[in-house]
Amino acid sequence: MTSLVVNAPFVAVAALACVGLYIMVTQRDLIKIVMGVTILESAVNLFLVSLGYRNEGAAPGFTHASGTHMVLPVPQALTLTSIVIGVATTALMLTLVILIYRHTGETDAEKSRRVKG
Amino acid sequence: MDALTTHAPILAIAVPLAAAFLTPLVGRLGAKVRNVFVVAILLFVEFLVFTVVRQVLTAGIQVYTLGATAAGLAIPESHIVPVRIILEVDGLGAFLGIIAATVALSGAVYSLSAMRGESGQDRFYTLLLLLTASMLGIQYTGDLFNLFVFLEILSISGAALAAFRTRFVDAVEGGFKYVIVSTVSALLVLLSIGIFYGQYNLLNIAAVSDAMRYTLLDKIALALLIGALLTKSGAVPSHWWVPDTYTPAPAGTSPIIYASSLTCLGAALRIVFSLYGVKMTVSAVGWLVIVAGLLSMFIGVTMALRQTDIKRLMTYHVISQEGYMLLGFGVGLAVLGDPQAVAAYGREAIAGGLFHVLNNAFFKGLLLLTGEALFFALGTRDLDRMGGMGRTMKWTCAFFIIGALAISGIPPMNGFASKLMIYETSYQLNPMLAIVALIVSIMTLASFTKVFQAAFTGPGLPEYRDVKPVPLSMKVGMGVLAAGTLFFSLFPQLVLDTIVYPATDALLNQTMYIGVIMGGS
Amino acid sequence: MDIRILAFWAPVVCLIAFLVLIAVTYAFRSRGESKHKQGTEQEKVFLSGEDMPDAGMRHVRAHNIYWGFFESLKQYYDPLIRAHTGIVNDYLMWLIGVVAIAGIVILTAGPW
Amino acid sequence: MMSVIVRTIARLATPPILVFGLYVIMHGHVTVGGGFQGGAVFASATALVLVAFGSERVRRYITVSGLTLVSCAGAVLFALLGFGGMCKTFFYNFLVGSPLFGHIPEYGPAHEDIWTGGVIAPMNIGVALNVIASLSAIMLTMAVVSRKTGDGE
Repeated sequence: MTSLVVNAPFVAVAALACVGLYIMVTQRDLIKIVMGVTILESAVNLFLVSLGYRNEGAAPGFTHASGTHMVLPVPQALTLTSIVIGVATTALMLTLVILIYRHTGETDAEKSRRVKG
Repeated sequence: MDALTTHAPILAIAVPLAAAFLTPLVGRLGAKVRNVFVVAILLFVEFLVFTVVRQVLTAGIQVYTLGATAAGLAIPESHIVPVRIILEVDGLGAFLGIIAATVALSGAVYSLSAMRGESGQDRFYTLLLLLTASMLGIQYTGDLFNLFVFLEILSISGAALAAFRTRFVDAVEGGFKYVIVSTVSALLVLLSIGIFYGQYNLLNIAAVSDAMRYTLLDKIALALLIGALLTKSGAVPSHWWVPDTYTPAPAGTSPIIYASSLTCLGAALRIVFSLYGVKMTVSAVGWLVIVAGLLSMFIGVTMALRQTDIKRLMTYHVISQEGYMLLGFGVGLAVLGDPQAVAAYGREAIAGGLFHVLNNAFFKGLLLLTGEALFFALGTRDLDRMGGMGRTMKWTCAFFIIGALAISGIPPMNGFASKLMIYETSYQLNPMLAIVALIVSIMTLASFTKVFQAAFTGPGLPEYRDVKPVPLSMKVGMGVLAAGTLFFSLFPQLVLDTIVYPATDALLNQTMYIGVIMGGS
Repeated sequence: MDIRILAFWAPVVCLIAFLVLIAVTYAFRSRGESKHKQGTEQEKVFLSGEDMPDAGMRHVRAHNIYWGFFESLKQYYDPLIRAHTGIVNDYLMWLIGVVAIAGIVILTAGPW
Repeated sequence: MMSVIVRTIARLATPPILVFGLYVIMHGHVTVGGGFQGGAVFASATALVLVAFGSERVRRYITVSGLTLVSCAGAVLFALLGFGGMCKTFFYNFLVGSPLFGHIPEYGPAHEDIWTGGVIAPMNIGVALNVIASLSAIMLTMAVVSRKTGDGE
């Protein structure tokens, strides 16, 4: 039972990653592809945050912390950085989708495609 | 001067990064001021990169610690945090740094007049400087997470540059495909970094390498890293984004995006040689890389032969030449566990691959620039509509001939020297490898003959009667790369001894890379 | 560690050989017919007495080059071109495929 | 432009959001938070105002070029603080011991002392400026772009 509780975040990570990859491969709508990338990104972020959990460690804030053992907040910092980068990539992807829509009037990956071969 | 030498690694990253954000502010003073500013910054970066190279060659691996009281204190005195965020520049990082800085400089100079008339030039130079900073960051960093951050900066700025001319639908599409593929591969890299942190509580490359036990999770992380970084460097069978993205890239950016692909290849080398090294099953990984290399070579060149879009044709050669590099590295990797074979041909194979990286950054960048120059002058990239341009665009034609001879491996040129090293060494592993490589080389020559015939020879076409030669700054940009190509052609042994062999030995000497940070050995 | 494959490769010698060859070629060329006159009928291409076609018609365009090569290798090229769909989903599928192949190879490979 | 209910709520909610964003930014080095988190909270007010009052009205007060300037200024401030540590190494915390954010807290739970953290607090401000400006610029651009696309249909 405890192993299930401990591993629950990792199961969620695997599920989210599979959902993200499935969407990216099967869905032809560009917006949905962007959504798939974002879901994969949340899976990775969840993975990093779950790695940061330490038993009986206190949050590393210098006010009103209980106990003296504080968690080294490296995974949290990584997650935050990755979220910031995610915002930038998502913004860029959505901008490009808008531009593709303006040029072709389509958001379908196959119909909006202009170059191949 | 002494302080400059100490701080050179971080300055090479921080100066273009800060300048990128200063560019819009400087741009308010006028376009001329901004252009001078950008070129001055890139010249300074070039100077810093060569300072780093000199330091690495004379004093060994350079370690620079961020936020410590002295640059060498990688491991904190209190031991609360395992290893600080560091930059660790070895021969490979210094070697690839030269490529990044030089190509960025020539690309920026080329863009000065090629971008004239485009809107939003401030943003263009911001992105260009960001791309430069991220390339140098990937090569100089000694920290896995910084590698990911710089990889993402590289993806974002590269995609935004590729899609910069938003009035063309193919530019937008190419940028979109690039950002999607590179974001997903960067996320896979981040996933494997998470796996390392979960196992070892470390993010430093040397420290993780020291603690590496090659468990099941490490194997999965290796697969993720190899898959993601090979995709980013454009190897078959996930090369699809390369032609779509490079073809519409504006002005002088296609060589810089190419240099960024080579940077990702450098990151893959760092992972495979410095992080895993002999702890993994090197023969399996080596043959994986060899097969990817052969496929890249052959499929790349056969697809290139068919293209009628001049830049698209050249970008398929990007894939094909990537195959040569991978073949060299794969041969070196496959025999990494056997010191005798490494001494006999493994080291030469890796050196050949690295020399080919250097040569390609120059002559392939030059070819991409000539393709863009034709587009600039004629307004089309379609080879079917070109002809007789050798009559009006003499400089472009000369630069094209230099690049085409070099890439096809015609004897006096540098392409021949590096390909010769790859043939000789891969022949010793398996003769079939060298035969495929030779056939691909012939087809490369054939496809560039096709470009030369279609674009430069023939009678002067009436529709292009008043085409003018390209402006001076574009000639200077191409000239820098052409001069580099000719220099490497005439003095291959000098170049090999000065920078290529140190980079090779840095890759092969994993204990040194670890020992500099972790002490001992 | 001191085996140098490029040790016998001397590009300067090669270059000098090329220059000598060019000089010899030029010497032969200068011994040729010197009665050629600029701006007369001699400059025109002789096409069995036909008039020379326009510049656009004379130039062999890019898609004609190596036509036979592609025609004979149709069986190789057709699937290859079809694989280059240009759809971003396929790109991602191949990316996952590459990771999967790498994973299978690395996981199944024994030590050494 | 949304209905009067939305606009009233937006008018009421915006000041607390801004204050909370500023709190998260300014206390980033002592409690949970920081420049990006606070900046994102702050910029969410921009999103609220954009949705409630429409991009046309917002554009009268803030422009994308002005936001670019602010964002660059934030990035330059951050970079300058990094370069400031170059007397030792890049990013060296040169403000420790100085009266400006220079107090050194004891190890373990401590009272709130906002004047700790050295360069981290000013860096948070730089990051926050950058994040606020760039997020707002992105939202403003997207709002304007999607409006134009809507008109074209």
